[in-house]
Amino acid sequence: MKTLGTFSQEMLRRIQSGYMPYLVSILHALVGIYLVYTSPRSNIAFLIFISSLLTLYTVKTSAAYKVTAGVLLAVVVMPILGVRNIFYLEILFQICVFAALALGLNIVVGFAGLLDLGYVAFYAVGAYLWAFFGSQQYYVIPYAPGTQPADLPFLLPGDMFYLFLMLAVIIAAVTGILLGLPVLRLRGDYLAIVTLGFGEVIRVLANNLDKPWNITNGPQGITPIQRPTLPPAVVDLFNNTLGPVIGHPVKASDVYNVLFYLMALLIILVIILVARRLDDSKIGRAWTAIREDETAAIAMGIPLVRMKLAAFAAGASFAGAMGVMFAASRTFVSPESFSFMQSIGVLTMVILGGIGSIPGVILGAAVVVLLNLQVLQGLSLYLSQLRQSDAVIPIINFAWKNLSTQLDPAKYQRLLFGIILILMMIFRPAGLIPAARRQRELAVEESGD
Amino acid sequence: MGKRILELDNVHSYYGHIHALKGISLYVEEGEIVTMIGANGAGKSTTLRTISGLLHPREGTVKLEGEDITHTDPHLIVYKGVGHVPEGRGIFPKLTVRENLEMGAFTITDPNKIQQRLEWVFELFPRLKERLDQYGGTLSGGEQQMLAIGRGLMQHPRILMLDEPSMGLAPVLVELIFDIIQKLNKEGVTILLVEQNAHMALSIAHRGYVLQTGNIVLTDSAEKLKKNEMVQKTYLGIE
Amino acid sequence: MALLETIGVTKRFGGLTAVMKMDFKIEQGEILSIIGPNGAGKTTFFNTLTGIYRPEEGKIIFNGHPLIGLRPDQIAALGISRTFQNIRLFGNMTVIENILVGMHTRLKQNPLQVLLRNKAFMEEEQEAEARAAQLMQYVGLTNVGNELARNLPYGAQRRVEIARALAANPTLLLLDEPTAGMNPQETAEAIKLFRRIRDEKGITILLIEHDMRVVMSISERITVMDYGEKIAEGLPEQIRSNQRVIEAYLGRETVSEKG
Amino acid sequence: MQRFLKSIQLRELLRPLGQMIAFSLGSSAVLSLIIIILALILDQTAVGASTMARFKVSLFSYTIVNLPQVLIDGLTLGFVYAAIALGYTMVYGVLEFINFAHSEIFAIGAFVGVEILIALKGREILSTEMSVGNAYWWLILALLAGMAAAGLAAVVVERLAYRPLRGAPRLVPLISAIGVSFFLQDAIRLIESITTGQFHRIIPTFGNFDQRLTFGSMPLGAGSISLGVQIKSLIVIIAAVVMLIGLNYLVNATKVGKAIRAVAQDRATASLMGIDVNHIIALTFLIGGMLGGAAGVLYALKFTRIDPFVGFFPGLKAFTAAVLGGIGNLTGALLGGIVLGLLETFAGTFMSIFTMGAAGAEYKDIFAFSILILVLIFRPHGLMGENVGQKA
Amino acid sequence: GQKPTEAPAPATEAPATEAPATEAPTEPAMVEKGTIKIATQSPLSGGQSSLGVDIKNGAQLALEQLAGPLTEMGFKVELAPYDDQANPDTGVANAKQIVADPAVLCLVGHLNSGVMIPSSEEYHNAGLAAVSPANTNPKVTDRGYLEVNRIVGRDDVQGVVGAEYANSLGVKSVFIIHDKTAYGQGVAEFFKKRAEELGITVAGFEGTEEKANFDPLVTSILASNPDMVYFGGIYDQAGVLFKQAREKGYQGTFMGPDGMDSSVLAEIAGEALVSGGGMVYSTVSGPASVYPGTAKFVEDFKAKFGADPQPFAAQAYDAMAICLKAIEDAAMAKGGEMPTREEVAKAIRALKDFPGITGTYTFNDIGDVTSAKYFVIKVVSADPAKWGENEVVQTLDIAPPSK
Ligand SMILES: Nc1ncnc2c1ncn2[C@@H]1O[C@H](COP(=O)(O)OP(=O)(O)OP(=O)(O)O)[C@@H](O)[C@H]1O
Ligand SMILES: Nc1ncnc2c1ncn2[C@@H]1O[C@H](COP(=O)(O)OP(=O)(O)OP(=O)(O)O)[C@@H](O)[C@H]1O
Ligand SMILES: [Mg+2]
Ligand SMILES: [Mg+2]
Repeated sequence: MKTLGTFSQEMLRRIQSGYMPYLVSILHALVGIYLVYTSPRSNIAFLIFISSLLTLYTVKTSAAYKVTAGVLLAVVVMPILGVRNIFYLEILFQICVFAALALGLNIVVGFAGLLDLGYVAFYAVGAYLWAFFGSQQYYVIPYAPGTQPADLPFLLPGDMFYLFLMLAVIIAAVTGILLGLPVLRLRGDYLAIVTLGFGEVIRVLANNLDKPWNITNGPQGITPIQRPTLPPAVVDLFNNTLGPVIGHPVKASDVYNVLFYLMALLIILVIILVARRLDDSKIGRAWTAIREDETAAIAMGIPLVRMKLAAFAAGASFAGAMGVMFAASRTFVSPESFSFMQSIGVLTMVILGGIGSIPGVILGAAVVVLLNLQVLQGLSLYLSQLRQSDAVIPIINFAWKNLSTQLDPAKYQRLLFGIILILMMIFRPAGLIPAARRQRELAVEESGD
Repeated sequence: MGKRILELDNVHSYYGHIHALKGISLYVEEGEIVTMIGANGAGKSTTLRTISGLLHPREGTVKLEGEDITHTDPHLIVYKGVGHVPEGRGIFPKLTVRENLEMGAFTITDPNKIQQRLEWVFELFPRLKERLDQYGGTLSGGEQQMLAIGRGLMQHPRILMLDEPSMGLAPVLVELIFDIIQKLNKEGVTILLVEQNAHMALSIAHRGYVLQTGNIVLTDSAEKLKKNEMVQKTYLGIE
Repeated sequence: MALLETIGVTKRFGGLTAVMKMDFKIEQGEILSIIGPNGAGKTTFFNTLTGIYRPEEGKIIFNGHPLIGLRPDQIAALGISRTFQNIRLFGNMTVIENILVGMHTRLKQNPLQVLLRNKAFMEEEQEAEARAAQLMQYVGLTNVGNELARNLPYGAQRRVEIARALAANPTLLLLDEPTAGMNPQETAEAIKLFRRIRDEKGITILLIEHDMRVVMSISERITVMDYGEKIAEGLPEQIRSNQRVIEAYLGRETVSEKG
Repeated sequence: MQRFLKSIQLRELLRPLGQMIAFSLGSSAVLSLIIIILALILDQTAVGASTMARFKVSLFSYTIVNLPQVLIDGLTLGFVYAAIALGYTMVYGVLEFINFAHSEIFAIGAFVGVEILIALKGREILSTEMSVGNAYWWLILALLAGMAAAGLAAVVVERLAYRPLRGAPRLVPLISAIGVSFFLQDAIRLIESITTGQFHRIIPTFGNFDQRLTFGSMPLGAGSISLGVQIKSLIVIIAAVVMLIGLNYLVNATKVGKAIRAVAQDRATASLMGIDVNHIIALTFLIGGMLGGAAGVLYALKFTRIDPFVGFFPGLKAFTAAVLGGIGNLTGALLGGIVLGLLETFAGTFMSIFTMGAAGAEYKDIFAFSILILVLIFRPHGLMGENVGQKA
Repeated sequence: GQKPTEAPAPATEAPATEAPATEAPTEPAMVEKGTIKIATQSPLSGGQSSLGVDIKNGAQLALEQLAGPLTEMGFKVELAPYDDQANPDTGVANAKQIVADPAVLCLVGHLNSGVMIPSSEEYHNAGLAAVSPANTNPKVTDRGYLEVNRIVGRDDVQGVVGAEYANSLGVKSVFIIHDKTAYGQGVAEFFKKRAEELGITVAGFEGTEEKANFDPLVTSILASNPDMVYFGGIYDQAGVLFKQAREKGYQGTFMGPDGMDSSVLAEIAGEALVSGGGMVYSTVSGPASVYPGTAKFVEDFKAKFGADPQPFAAQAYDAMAICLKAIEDAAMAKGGEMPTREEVAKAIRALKDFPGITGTYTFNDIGDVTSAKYFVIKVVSADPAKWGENEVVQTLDIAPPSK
């Protein structure tokens, strides 16, 4: 047991020294790319490929190499592989969207220690902002949902999207402040329940503001929502330059997917930058102090409410921007996307990944999205295939066919997800990539026996 | 004196990676007052926490009357007659003063006995009686200290471990506390006392241990310790 | 004009009057102690000065500013720093970080600078860190800058608290039982430190203590409280021999022994 | 001395009862007054006119006529919330974390109770014609079974999913609880669908629980509105009252109760008092779970249909009630429940009329949350909560 | 993950057991021509899974029973069930995964219009035909995509049917409640519109997400004492509402759309459905007497899955049947070769009077059923076991509103 431990440690040490890290990370990426390229619909191939980013993150190499390789993978390789199979692109896009949300929430929960259970409310604000102005909804106001005439004009041109991306940042931040002003005096779980309530309020409003004036179109949702224009030349360019690699002609919709993916990536970069800089300044220190001991913090001259508002507003603003992205990429919004479970999902990503840790939170988002959309779904599909085949479970000689449909694994994804959450919390309570600070905290707490 | 009622043998305790006790061996005989002195962070409180089971050592044994209690849960150790008035007082902030005291008597079932003790504590600390229905958390620092000691007295243990009982108390009360300790001891309670006020601690104790960074560096009778040069300089403030 | 003056400050908790009509003055550059039996209302008085409690009656004037109604952070920004009776460090922050938090009101960086990381910001941060290191040294801490505050021994934590309070460049420093839990040697060092703070930095110090060696050796004046009221005020010698103080607080033996 | 002790304990029994009556009457009176004044004011406006047009009565008389039934309904709902909130409060009080899995514990109780009743109905032991006395016995049996199952489930959950996390940062058990919640939802679903092929259940009709006791009617326009309360609502109220009194007694007047509170505040010190911390925490979960289970069965009785997700919304509401009343405070949970129940019912009934249809029952939750926020602004620790933290 | 290169199934693969063994003119022609997958998307987990799972089950049953002709042609036909979690994000991601799999030629799905609308953008982009068994929201087909079809009526029609029937009953006032879903509110809006046109007083129009406690609504209902209460939504909510309303003394008639069509409604509401003015509902799927296939379906379904089918299960069966038939037609047209997605999509639109178990289907140019049959059905017994005996009180043939 012990020798095995030392052996693996030794291996790790070797991998982490000299040229090995470069070799390992390049090899991993290449194998991933090869696999995805040759079997473009295999889940495993994709997982191998995407985890090469994680390898890249963990190996000990120069920062310049990491950045170059990371950019290469994310900005060049991913879109190409993604256009070959747009499902991959969708997963990448969702990872980016949720990573951005999780990073925003991380500012609120991780940095400032304010438990916000209604975070998607701000996401909804952004989404509905563009949904309203970027669709025909303005002209639908006098009609009950579903009864409006066809062929209404659009209120604004699709290129206003970029303006609204900025605008959403401000409006979501203002919403955050408006909510925060009355409630940020509350401590701990009081705040949690109030934010939860606020999340519900926004969703219920979205669901109900179809009368007396039809602003949100109620449960029917708003569609179509415009996207920024995409000159046909871009599609042609895409086809001409990348056609041979991709293997099939690319449609405008695919290029849109790439566009949104890259935009989401860009927003994430901005968020990371902002989050890190905030954390590493007097603002970040004030947040940590508030998290630790409010009374002591205020006695040190830290204005509690103002600092909390800042955290709320910062977190909210990113969610707002992502909301606009979401509305434009889906061309459809409805209240169902902003349920309480979504807030919980984002919170789960934050804590699973490592609260307060930026790389951790991103990894958390990736893991949850992959689990949800790829791993568990894929497993279910595979089992369902087995059931339709003549395969038998070896040793016990049980035909898959005879498995009760009630045991259909597709139905029990949440059960698995629940178990994964519990186990993760028990065995990695500080998350997948713990923040340096939490690591220190836990190291001591563990011994509490 | 009597038999060794408490015995630590080569005890190593950790907080995570911090090695707080590095092989502590000590004993307490029945009916003794033993004091531990030492600089900040020497490991005095950790020793008490290890004895009362709040912290389990990674190495070494703790024995109570010959019985190994190294890995026994704290509440069981309490039932074996070991009381611990912890550092930082450990007042239940949202229990009233009365309830805090009653918690001290958790192991006692006879209501009459509880009542008797309660009255005794009130006699010692009339201030607590004035504050009977106030929440523990709103007491002043010194009042909390009285409450913590009072609660320890309610337990009526055979061995009472006190962690800096004089901290934050007004001079009059400091004297009172040391009087009480002596009185208890005369009634047969064995005392293990951690104090910064080494002067007073050594003047009532029979024996003493000096701790430094997790090790015992000196042990002797209280009188001799009092005359020890190093002790005088560091712990008695005599230059 | 006095640096800090309170007139008739009264703080009640339900039926209990913890501080009763306190009239109190401290001059610029003084070291002054408040003593009194347990539960006399000393800490509560500190809490009213720093805005944690709002007194029911009375006025508090600091440097010409009325303090009543201000929030604690506003009062801190005006130049009153404090330590706590039960140490309240940010346990999961490092020592340096704790001290940097103490500088909060003195740092000028605004959010825009934080986001842009311009030269002014970088310079200020570097300066702040250098100053934090200096302060650590000043209170006698070495090599613990990157330790988590809560892993430090008690005495060291007290020092960090003082360093954190000093980081704000206060005019008035309030210390609540700063030497509790220290052994005589450490106490002696602490006394020296307090003197230096006053002498070198010109910071006025108001101190609550139960350790008579500290009180008598350092205070220029002493105020005695009992049951929320000021019962005596004066020079150390006057207080030491004040009959009422002896009865309520000092106890006869202490006086005879140390006197 | 003996008599002294006894009188204290009697007080602990009577106090919550008195509080309950006071709260019920008080909040009813306050809300009624507000709504009546509103009605009087709005009567002069377009709102009054539209009411006149629709119901042929003035807004004021419309309000007055409906008010008694609204109060009855609101109080019933309030007691349902209170019953669930008690379990939340119990666990929150000790571990200081929101036990998201409480909704599922609640669902387990409901399912076990209902399954037993269905089985009994299947054996034709239960029927609509059976003697009333017997019906009650069987109901109590189902209630006890639901409590036992839910209590056990709560203890197991604590042992497996929360105990290993003691001492971890606050949010960690929260996520674990969410995991447990997902797990249990699907586990219930799995078991139910394997055994019965579907996973919603409907409580069988038996006894006279659905019967409505009417005590008069109020004239409204041409017709009239009968005033009454269902027997099952009465059962819910009585059970909630018994639960509250029992729990209050346990927590405030017994040694175990004090131990529970001590563990809640400081586990290490509690163990120094001789309290077995693990034991007490398990006990707390047992009690909390049993309360949840009982609430589940009562909920099924009152609202007929259950599924594995049944606990979610009542759970949220109950938690809101607990926060409204002052989290961790038992009487607060009751008061919060009553206030929330009344508010919701008032909003659901009158909002539509008072806004001339612009905003109706769909806004009742928003309304309740807004009130919650308002209350918390003025009383940051809830209606009954006290601010006792560590002093500076 | 799946194996990218699945070994071809053994050549001795027996014909599907369901298919009667009366074929076999060209026995050795059983060469493997490839796998055809038909995907389903519906919520298999979470709160709406009881409906979602039975959509999958209905489709699965159809695939097992009706894939015979395709397997005879030498295709391997597989079901690929996806869980959309009633969440648009998941639905769209799944949709992308589905369209990326070239073996998928048709899709049966979505329960929620909120998921269907964004997901079908993907189907449209990829040319994959989708047949919806449950989405009644007009927007689903109003975009005019070739690939998007549905076999259920549109909200705008069902609501109208309901209002017409109410009028024929002589209803003077109605209180309308809906469940704040795209489906429920959609139907209710159209019911309201038509009722107002017919001169019926709308005494109230309220939405609620409440599932258990309808006391406040019942109070409002009783205050206005309407002749009819119309509920736009699904039976599980409706049952509780009807029961509570009756218990408080409401004596009028209840009505609702096809979301009411479940024996569970009787289980929940019991006597409330037959006392007072009783209960009627409109539906596009007629009872056993009209469509004999339904009875057999219910029987088979129960035998296989151990419980009665939920609403939309039978529609899912038909949606799958339509997929299979269209693929078969397209393959035939190509001489037994694997058809393209586009060919399948066109084949669906080319179907004429396809005999399903819930109706006879022909699609118009936007994917709605031309002239769907609508029924109004009266509940005759409080006993859930007698749900199948409910009586058709009105039958209407209504074409969807032309765009
Ligand atoms: N909870 C804790 N987490 C981490 N380290 C701790 C903890 N408690 C104590 N330590 C460390 O263990 C060592 C011994 O501490 P201990 O509290 O036993 O000292 P002490 O002798 O009681 O000192 P003091 O006089 O300050 O009370 C110190 O280095 C201290 O920093
Ligand atoms: N929040 C409160 N509620 C009720 N009583 C309080 C509260 N805070 C303090 N008290 C009471 O007010 C009195 C004064 O307390 P304070 O903490 O000011 O005393 P102190 O002089 O600092 O005593 P010590 O020397 O013991 O620290 C005490 O009797 C205490 O019990
Ligand atoms: Mg100590
Ligand atoms: Mg004090």
